[in-house]
Amino acid sequence: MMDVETKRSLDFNTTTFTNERRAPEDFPPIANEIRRDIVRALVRAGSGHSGGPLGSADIFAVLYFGGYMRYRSDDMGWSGRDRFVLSAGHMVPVQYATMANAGMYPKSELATLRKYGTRLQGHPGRDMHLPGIETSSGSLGQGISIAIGMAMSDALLDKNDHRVFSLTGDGELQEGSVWEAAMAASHFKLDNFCWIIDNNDCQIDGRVPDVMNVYPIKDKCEAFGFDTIVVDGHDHADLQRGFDLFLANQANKTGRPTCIIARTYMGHGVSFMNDKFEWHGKPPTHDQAVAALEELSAHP
Amino acid sequence: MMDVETKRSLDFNTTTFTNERRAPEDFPPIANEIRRDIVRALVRAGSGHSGGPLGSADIFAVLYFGGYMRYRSDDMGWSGRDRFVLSAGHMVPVQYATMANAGMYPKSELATLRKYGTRLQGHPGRDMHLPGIETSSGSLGQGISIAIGMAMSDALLDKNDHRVFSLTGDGELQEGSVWEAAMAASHFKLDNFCWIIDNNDCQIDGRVPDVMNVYPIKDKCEAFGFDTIVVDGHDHADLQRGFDLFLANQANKTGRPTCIIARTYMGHGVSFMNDKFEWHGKPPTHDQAVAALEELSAHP
Amino acid sequence: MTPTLLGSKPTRFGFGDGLVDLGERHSNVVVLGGDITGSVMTSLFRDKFPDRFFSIGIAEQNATTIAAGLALSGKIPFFASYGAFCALRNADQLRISVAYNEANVKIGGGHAGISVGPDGATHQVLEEVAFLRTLPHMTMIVPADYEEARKATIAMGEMVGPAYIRFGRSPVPMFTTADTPFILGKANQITDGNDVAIIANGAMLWESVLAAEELGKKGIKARVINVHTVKPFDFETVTNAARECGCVVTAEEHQVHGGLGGAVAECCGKNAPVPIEFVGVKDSFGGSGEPEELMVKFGLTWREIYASALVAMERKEKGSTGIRAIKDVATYA
Amino acid sequence: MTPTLLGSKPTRFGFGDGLVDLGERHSNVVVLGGDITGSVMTSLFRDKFPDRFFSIGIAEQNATTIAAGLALSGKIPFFASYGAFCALRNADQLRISVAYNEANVKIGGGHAGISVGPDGATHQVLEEVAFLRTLPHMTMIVPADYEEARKATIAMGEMVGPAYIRFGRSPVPMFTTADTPFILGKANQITDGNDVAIIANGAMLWESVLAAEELGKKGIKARVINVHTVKPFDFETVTNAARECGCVVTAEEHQVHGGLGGAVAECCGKNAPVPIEFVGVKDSFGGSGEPEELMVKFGLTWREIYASALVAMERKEKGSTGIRAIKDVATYA
Ligand SMILES: Cc1ncc(C[n+]2csc(CCOP(=O)(O)OP(=O)(O)O)c2C)c(N)n1
Ligand SMILES: Cc1ncc(C[n+]2csc(CCOP(=O)(O)OP(=O)(O)O)c2C)c(N)n1
Ligand SMILES: [Mg+2]
Ligand SMILES: [Mg+2]
Repeated sequence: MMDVETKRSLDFNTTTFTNERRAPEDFPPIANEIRRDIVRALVRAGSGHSGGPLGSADIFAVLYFGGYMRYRSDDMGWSGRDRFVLSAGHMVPVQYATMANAGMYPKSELATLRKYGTRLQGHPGRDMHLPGIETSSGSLGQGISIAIGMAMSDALLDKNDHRVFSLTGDGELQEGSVWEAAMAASHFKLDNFCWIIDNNDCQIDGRVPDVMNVYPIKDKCEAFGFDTIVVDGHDHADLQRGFDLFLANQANKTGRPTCIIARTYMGHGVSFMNDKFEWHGKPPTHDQAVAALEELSAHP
Repeated sequence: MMDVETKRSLDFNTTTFTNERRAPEDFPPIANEIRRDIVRALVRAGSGHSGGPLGSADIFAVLYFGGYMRYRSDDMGWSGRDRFVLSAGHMVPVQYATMANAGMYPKSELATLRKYGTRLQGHPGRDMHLPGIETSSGSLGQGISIAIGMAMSDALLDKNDHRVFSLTGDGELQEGSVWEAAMAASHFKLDNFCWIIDNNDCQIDGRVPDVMNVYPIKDKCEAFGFDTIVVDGHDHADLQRGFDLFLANQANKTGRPTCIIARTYMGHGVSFMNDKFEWHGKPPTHDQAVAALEELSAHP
Repeated sequence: MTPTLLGSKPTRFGFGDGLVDLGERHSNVVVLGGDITGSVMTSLFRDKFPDRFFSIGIAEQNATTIAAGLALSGKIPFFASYGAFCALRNADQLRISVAYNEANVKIGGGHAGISVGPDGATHQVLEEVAFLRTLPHMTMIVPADYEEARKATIAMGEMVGPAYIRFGRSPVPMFTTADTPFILGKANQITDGNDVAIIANGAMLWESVLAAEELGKKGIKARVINVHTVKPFDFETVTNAARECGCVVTAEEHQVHGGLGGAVAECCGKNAPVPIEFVGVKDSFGGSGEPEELMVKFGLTWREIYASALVAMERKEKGSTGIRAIKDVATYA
Repeated sequence: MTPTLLGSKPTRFGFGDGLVDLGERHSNVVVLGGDITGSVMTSLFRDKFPDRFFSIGIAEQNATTIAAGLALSGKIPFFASYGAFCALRNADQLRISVAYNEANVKIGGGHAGISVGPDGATHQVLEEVAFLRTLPHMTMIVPADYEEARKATIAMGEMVGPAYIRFGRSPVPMFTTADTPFILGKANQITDGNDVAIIANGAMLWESVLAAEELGKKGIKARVINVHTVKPFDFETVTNAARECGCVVTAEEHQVHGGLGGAVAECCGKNAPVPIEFVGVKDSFGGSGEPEELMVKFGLTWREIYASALVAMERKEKGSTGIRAIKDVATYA
């Protein structure tokens, strides 16, 4: 464990975490370290998205470090790996931070986020060949379809037991192509596919129901054929319950894709950002970053 | 009333019908005349879509001749008119036939369908300035959004009581943009908007659930905020029930758009076409047209 | 050396047959259907390899992006629909998920051009070559006849990277054979000549041959070039033709803006500025009618190519730079 | 007669301010939001005319087609988003529901070009000018500075028919004033000269002025032309420039294929075949970084324009047709 000074520091440390079945109480330190690395990377970048990444850090902690997604940090090209596709490409700082904390590449590289020549592009760029970034994304609504193509490849062609995860935002649900994707997932009975919705109720222009109401989300996902569960996206046990449902769907060959609607708060973990849509696309200033790290380090 | 010879003839007659509140039993002769004109136009064209147009003739009979859609055949530019947008542009032969039977333009012009220089393009072309064709369509999923733009113009800007109707196919529901449109209709509380789904369970490549399953349609429409009713699309009383629901939604300012799911059979009225997806995009041969007219003329 | 006419068939048949051939050669070739598998001929593949065919329904965005996912998992996915829908309804997907990803996705775009006939303007795509040509990493092919379409389909399946093939609905004359060389990115010279270069592809290729024949009767030797691959563009063959002939006519079943004509104009501006005349659709939408009627109406026959060749030659002869008389500014075509 | 530098501002500010002005003048101007109203500046209109602003969310297809419906009902709808999403995600809708319908729809496409900066390639659209140029009935504008963007926005709102304006995220130099004439479809000559024509628009206009200044130091007089309207294209001004200067450089923040350079090449091929050099992005995607770093990396500065002008002039002087030496075939740029 790190001392408080290390945690609070604006510099990146070298801590990494393993990926295994865990008790719920094991996740907070991981999620907090992901959050700190998001803050550290963004303040250096001077631009980028704080709100979605911070709010979804708990989801990423459970997905990457709870034994649900199978990968080998020391063999990223492993053909047996499960795949994760970030459909909400703008949220990529949380994925970069998570991957660094999984030891997939040096944490220090987080300092290059959004900088000229970096592998850590503002939106995921496959042209950068950063292992773990399976595809480019950033145009909303496309990633989930790519993930479904991968899940079809696994389940229907290669007939292996790989899992495919994809995370979309809730504003992203306004894109019709998301519903094309959802329809296909259930049509093809992809019980190896797990859709996670970061339901923070925020998007750039305001609250989701004000910008374009996507509710009732659960009814929509069910009508499109998903086995749908709503969880508290900051409660690690609840998130585990969601991913366990997915594992059961796949293990029991139910033929039903799983949808986890994770209720989150944008910017969660940093009180002055919490539940504020204004933080969708802003980085913290230096002083805000210091305050955020302070707050995040007071927790486990 | 026409004699049987006139009905059976491959030539167009000059019968037209008025638009008024009717008893259910008044519709069959109208629907059958629309069907005959579809057959007459298509056999001359030598290409075009038989299945959808024949199957939806009852919907068009009730919509255009049952007093639901308000228009003036002798003043088609009337600014007080209600609007109909055919989102499933390939089904336009039924709209052309209906419009001719409403006296909106000479029936004889149906003989020019799909011919060089015609106003009756293979898919609706606004560049042809045929009154009653409010917009071009033919790329699936676009018409319904145009209709919603019109409904917004009426309800939210001009604040008049105009009605806007749009018909989509059921295969068309596979287009994600349809769900973008649906989401917006309920978001903007467009109780002046009526969406009709021609649910014939057929599309070009086969049965809808085989090509890409869109069911449960009703759950989807409800989850997207529509007041949804399923009717027998060949039962005129049932169709009236659907349109009456819409009128009530508008009159009572419920703020809920209406969706009428009309269960139909592709090619209905011509037994050798009935419920056969192979008839989606084919015209009858001369002999088939003669047989079809024979059968359609045996009815009222 | 006018090529021999060998009958006629739609280029889409070549796509369908090529795809079956590919499917036999490569077990990782898969096909996605967009509810028009019969008219774009992917039904042949479906019937032969049902396990490698997936019907996606009427959802071109999803089909394109699913194809990207399949490609990133090592498959060679083909998705075919009408060009209006599989080059434009999915344009953002083609840009990000296919081209930027350098995903090994293959698109077959049917119902190209106004020769589609009675379906009318919405179904007659005339814009997609210009768009696809702008996408980095994209290969863009416009075959001229059945056999070339068949070969092109196999070639695009066997190269690595995003590729698009454009084909038509109506029969077009056949004149290439199994022996005609076909190399992606390498234009084929069809007739010899140094008086005027006629640079064409797709349905306009045979019209160009007819125009050359007619020009021959006047003693004019036209060099007809088949630019079947619009991207990567064969700068060398086109540059040399422009240099050696001194004037150019382009002919395509597409808007005169931005497509093959645009590529030729850019190449000539860069390498060999010579007078160019453009045959194509002049900034308008199509319409219903029989294919032949429409080709005449929109000026897509050998006659326009012939007339344009005479204009181009006149411009070449008038002045060394082929500049039109001052005050005589032509807009398009 | 180099124009005076008047500070700098993003062109998107001109769009936002122009829209408010339009809203004041015309009560049927309405605006649709695509969840980025702040960055494309439609938030100004929203705050001033909340009753005429509708948030459509992240649904560019729907917003475009709803706009068509509003237009067919007599409104003048503007929809703005990033160009990657409001020119391509909705390309089929633009083609059928907007252009083919001749619907009075106005699109504002932001985040154009690589000067977007750190967001990276997905958000840096470099292809849309080529596509929009192919659409019949479409007007396509690329303003060069704040004031021109403001005027262009008003002009597009007051003309009848589909129109698209392209604007950028980062500040660009201001040099046009309230008095500078702005007529849709009429290019503006910025500097006088007969040695080389530099034809540019958008963010590359000021770079062209700088290049001309630098050329001036060598005694070379460059004629800089601002083609703010790419469609309808000003054939006359460009043709005369090519004729009188004898060689051309084009400069745009777009792929070198099919955009302004393509339009100029087509015009020259048709009217005045002269050597052309193309400055633009050379068939690649963008990337993250600061706008200035990226402009240098992708060769979008006055330096490339300057160097290209020298090459173009050398080609002009070498031979009457400016043909590159045989074997020296340049591909793009
Ligand atoms: C197709 C497309 N349209 C618009 C955008 C611009 N954009 C980026 S993020 C975003 C908001 C997304 O909202 P949500 O999915 O809820 O993510 P959150 O704000 O919660 O992070 C928008 C509109 C985009 N990236 N892609
Ligand atoms: C965007 C788009 N994709 C594909 C097509 C080709 N197409 C025309 S009709 C049709 C089938 C439509 O099915 P449905 O809506 O059920 O109509 P029906 O067959 O019942 O008449 C298809 C795929 C099209 N017109 N537009
Ligand atoms: Mg959100
Ligand atoms: Mg159907």
